[in-house]
Amino acid sequence: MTVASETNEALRRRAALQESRLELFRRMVEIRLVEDRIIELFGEGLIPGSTHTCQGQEAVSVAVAAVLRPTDTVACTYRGHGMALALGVTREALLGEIFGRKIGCMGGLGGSMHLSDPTVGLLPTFAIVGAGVPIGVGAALAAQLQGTEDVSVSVFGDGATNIGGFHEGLNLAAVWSLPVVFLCENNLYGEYSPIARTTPVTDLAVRAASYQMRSEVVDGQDVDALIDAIAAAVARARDGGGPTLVEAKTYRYAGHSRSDKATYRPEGELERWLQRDPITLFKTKLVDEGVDGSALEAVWEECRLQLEQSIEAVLASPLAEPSDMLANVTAGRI
Amino acid sequence: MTVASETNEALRRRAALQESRLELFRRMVEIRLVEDRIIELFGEGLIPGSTHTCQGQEAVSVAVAAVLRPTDTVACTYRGHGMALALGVTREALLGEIFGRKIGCMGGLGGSMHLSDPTVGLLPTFAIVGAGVPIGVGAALAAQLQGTEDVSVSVFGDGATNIGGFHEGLNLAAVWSLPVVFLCENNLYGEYSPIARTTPVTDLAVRAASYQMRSEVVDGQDVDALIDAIAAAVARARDGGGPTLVEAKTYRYAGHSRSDKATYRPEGELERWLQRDPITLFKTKLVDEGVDGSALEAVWEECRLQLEQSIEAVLASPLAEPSDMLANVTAGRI
Amino acid sequence: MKRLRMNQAISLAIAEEMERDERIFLMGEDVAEAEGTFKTSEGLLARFGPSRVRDTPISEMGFLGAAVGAAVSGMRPIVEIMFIEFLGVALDQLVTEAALMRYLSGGALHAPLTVRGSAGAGLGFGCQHSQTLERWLVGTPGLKVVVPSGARSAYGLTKAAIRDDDPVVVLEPRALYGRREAFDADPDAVIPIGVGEVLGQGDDVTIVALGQTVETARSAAADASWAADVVDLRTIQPWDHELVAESVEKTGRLVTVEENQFTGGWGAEIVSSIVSACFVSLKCPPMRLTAPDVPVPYGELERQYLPSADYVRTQVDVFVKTDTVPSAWWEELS
Amino acid sequence: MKRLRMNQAISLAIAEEMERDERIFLMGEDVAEAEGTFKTSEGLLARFGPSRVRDTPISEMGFLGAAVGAAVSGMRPIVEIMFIEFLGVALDQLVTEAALMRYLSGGALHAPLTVRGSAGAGLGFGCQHSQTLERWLVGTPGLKVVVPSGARSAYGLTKAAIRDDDPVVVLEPRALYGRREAFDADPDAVIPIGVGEVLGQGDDVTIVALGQTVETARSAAADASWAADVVDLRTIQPWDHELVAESVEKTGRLVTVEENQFTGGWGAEIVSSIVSACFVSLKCPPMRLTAPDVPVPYGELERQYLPSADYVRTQVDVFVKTDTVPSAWWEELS
Ligand SMILES: Cc1ncc(C[n+]2csc(CCOP(=O)(O)OP(=O)(O)O)c2C)c(N)n1
Ligand SMILES: Cc1ncc(C[n+]2csc(CCOP(=O)(O)OP(=O)(O)O)c2C)c(N)n1
Ligand SMILES: [Mg+2]
Ligand SMILES: [Mg+2]
Repeated sequence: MTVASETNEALRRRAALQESRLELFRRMVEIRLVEDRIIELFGEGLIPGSTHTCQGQEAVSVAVAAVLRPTDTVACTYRGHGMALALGVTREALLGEIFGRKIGCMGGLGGSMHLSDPTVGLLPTFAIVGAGVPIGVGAALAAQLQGTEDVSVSVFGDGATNIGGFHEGLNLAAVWSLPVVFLCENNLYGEYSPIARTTPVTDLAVRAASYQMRSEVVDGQDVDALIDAIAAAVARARDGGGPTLVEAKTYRYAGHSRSDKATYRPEGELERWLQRDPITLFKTKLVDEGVDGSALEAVWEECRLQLEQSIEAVLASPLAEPSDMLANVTAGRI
Repeated sequence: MTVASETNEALRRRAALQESRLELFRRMVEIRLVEDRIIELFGEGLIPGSTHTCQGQEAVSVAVAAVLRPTDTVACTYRGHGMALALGVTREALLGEIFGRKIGCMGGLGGSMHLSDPTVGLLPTFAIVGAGVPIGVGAALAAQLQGTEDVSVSVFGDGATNIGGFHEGLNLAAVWSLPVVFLCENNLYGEYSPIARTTPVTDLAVRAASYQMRSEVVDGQDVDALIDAIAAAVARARDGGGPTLVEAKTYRYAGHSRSDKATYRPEGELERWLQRDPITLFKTKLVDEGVDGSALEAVWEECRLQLEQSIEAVLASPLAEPSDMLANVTAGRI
Repeated sequence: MKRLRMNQAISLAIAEEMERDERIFLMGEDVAEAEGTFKTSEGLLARFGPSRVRDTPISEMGFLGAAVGAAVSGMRPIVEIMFIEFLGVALDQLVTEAALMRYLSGGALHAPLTVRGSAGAGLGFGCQHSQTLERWLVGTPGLKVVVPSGARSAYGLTKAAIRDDDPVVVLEPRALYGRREAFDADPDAVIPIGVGEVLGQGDDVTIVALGQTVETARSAAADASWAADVVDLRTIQPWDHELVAESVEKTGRLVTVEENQFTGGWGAEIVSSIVSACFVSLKCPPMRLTAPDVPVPYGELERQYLPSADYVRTQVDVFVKTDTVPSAWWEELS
Repeated sequence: MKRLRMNQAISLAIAEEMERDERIFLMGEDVAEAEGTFKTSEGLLARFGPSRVRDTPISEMGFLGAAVGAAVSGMRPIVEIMFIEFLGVALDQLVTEAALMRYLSGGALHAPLTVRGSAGAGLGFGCQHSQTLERWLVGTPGLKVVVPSGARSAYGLTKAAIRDDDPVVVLEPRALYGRREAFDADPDAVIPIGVGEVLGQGDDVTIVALGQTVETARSAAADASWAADVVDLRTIQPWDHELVAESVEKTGRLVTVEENQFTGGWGAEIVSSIVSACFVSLKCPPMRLTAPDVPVPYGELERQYLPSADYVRTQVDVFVKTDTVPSAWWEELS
């Protein structure tokens, strides 16, 4: 929003993703590569703090981006790189943020957990579990009050369904029949805890019944299934049909965060999920649809190259400066 | 707990209520009369602050008291006079508190919303909606850890089922299979708001499904039905069968609090509920069981007399003093 | 000139602002049909309809969060927190989310949100419904906090809060809702945030007061043997350093009159800054007149707890005469 | 003598106390299987089993509330709040419930509860995971707050917190978890709550520090042209007034070194009290060295944000030489 060309680039990337299935595939690959590379960069000690990557969950992000209009709103979590890239945020804006550069989403003052770009509907990603749920509800309330047809999507994890804000947000959305979709990425773990240790139900979608809300469980590794489920929920919300809780069954390949080696996973679990890798599944589908397999293979190399170029560009760009921290606290300057 | 004779009196009153159905009836009458009188006293400007009375809901309080052991725990709300009296708290301890006397439950420093007596299991009543739900869960956790067979009961209103603490408390109790009963007094209003304005479901018991928890809806005006439902839930909890959500359908005859004239109620609603007055229903039953009707009639007058004596005794007793407020903040003195 | 109760002045300010700007809406528990527990939204539902004046479920986290979401989406919500203590179940949404929206988005978003809550002692509501709690808020980067001292300043500060482009909390002294004050209700009589006011002039001492202690300080000064600048701070974050410093440069003596406990009270902030700024002008150490470090007691004792005009007068008498700080009443007791 | 990292010292203290007293148990997110996000419960699950070392759902309100309930029911819970910011979704249970249990029950109950949370900046976690937030807690009647400055004081203060009969919050500077310190780990080397410690002696100035700024202050003092009493406050509520006052009586100069923002920082409390107590001994106004009034920035800028040893040394140089307070670095910038 600050840099006009940036803005255009994010909107262009968003449009591109919506225009072709190849681009949808490309974006998933981009997300995967960016996440893998971020883990490496952190591993090399080049970046302070922590990071939460989403390898294995790419289908959910691109499905949301494929369905929503740029004026729709997404309230997402600290595990937000994939969602940001899918919605249109550039690699430079994401990596710039992580590297503390002025071109970062928030000028390099926030780091990995804090991305945003209102021009493509991305609210600041929420680092407090559950915080984004009522805030997404509020974006939907604004749409209802303003009489726009915009929809809001709150994205959160399985673990977040045990926090008070989830309950209060869903209840409010239901009682006011707001245009919001609650999208739970059930990746089976909240940090290091398997869901069964913290949650007495397996299908989180059942919780919608507490609010007489519609719900759906969907395969989170299948882009098309996701697009269908999210599109149906979004369309209903746009038409005044109220909120829906969509639960996407998915899996994160990496640990919870930078320092997590994920040793708590039962043997074979990761491997089973890798067999249903969302990128591979989508590739197979595209090939079945007649897309040239070698073109799809080439996408990986193209993306890798672009990523390295982006990293170079970011590292060559100016760092955030001390005086930057005094801006954007309130309307004036500190 | 501070005054030994007090303690004995509360335990004695508790035992009495459990020993005879006439005493159960008497206690309901006592609660009704105390509440009516409190409203009068507030109306005369004799008492500062606010108060929340429970006329119409007496059956729930005495049913809980009839089922629980004194070592069981009750986490109740600001609408707690009835529960306190039912559990055994004396009229003097209750009225003393409201009148700011040293003999009050908390030495006259707290007022109507803040009652407690650990000797009969009453935790400090909670003035923050929902706060008592997780705290009741904690009392159950203590029982589980200590290996006692004690049970904890969290009592709250319909409105409280929309707050985060309710959700988190129930989830925790379910996942740890704790000996706790969640007892919702659904009196159809949260302050001045009818439940339909704030809650998209009519039977709040359905919310138990979010936690794979058992639930039951029970007639809150029928003492025996309540005793059965609560006893079953308590027995299951004692036996290690985990938590239950019990929803008692009831009604408060008075306004939400001192200043509320309850003009928001639809015409005829109060009158319909009065026809199912819990005290009258129980009286009819007792008469059917062979109890002498005129003895039951006499109970009203006996209770009225005792109440006036209690008020006199309270008004003749010493007020809390400035130095009292410096005690009980931490282990030492301020 | 109008002569209004403080709650009427608040209703009027909200009504005029809602008239002026369609993006403004009000939500909270029982603010619509019941017109607010303290009648601070009188006539608003009738005038603006249920879409802009909304009753909420008992879900502070939910509706405060929804307000944050609506605020960053182009609306200007006003949220009522019935008793400011209830922020304890929702603080995250205010201090960790709303206050940071501008910062987290690199300036692309902002949250023009007004949070109004009743605050303080004096009505006999006991320890969980009588606190001011500005200490939970002051010091939060991105947040402003104002405190009216009567109908006039409530009118002007409420308008300022609503018009501000960042989140502003209005702590309304609940003991003052029913008090009348005559004032010029010019629709643009906005009281700028961050600007205090000197009421009465005097060379002997500067007395800084806030909310309901403004009247206490004025009464104390009215019959005193000394002459004081009585400063109504009006905004506590950011507070009017210049005004206080200027006065202290003149008088050489600083007193704060606070209704909160000594520890953690706002007076410490004022004293610590002013001592730095005015060290050489100070004739004696500053004096803070506060309540003792105990929970707010109920009933009669509440009057003892709060600093009274008599107490302030007596303490300042000694202070001005001896240039030393006399001990507080509770130090004599314990 | 042991040489341990601070997180190991905490694990050891907890283990020894759990060994000593069966009523103690630990709960929090990922404290059991994962041994704590910051490895502060190493070995505890293996040693004490899953009943006394419990992983919780992401439900801060729920499990903190459960701890309160267990504490008043005869247990001595330790609760870990992974990042102290998460208290924002649960503050009510700590400050409005736990802290008041003794008071609300007229002394019949008490809540021997330890709440441990990681706090503060230095690890690059960004603005929602880097605050100290003692301002949410200090001033709450009934609550104590301690802050270790390394392995030794973490060991002694954790024990003191666990043994205390009232709720105590331990704010663990997360930047120090990995730092080693050699100390005498006598199982009864409890550091009494409310007692500070003078590290190094000097006549020119008293420097009061807390948590990670203790090391900052010591380093600054190590190579300086002035000689300082460096006070490690250790407890921030109730803080050691006598110790600080005695030192200031000697040196005539007071400096606080705080990692928090200026406004709302704990230094204001110290300054305001000490100015009253030591007015005539003060050679100059006290100086508070703090961070600027902005959110904690990420990455490189975090180093600028926190007062460094160099910064402290330079500022104190000027302060001692001129007896005036030099401007802060950010005042030069803006
Ligand atoms: C209120 C709060 N509690 C705890 C945390 C720490 N935390 C960050 S992520 C996380 C796990 C969340 O799990 P889930 O909701 O399943 O999302 P996932 O990380 O799997 O995407 C936790 C406990 C937090 N950020 N906020
Ligand atoms: C967190 C919180 N929000 C709001 C309130 C104000 N309040 C007190 S009672 C009440 C209504 C509660 O309704 P319900 O749970 O149905 O109980 P009832 O009063 O009908 O027994 C409200 C909103 C409060 N005490 N705490
Ligand atoms: Mg998860
Ligand atoms: Mg109700």
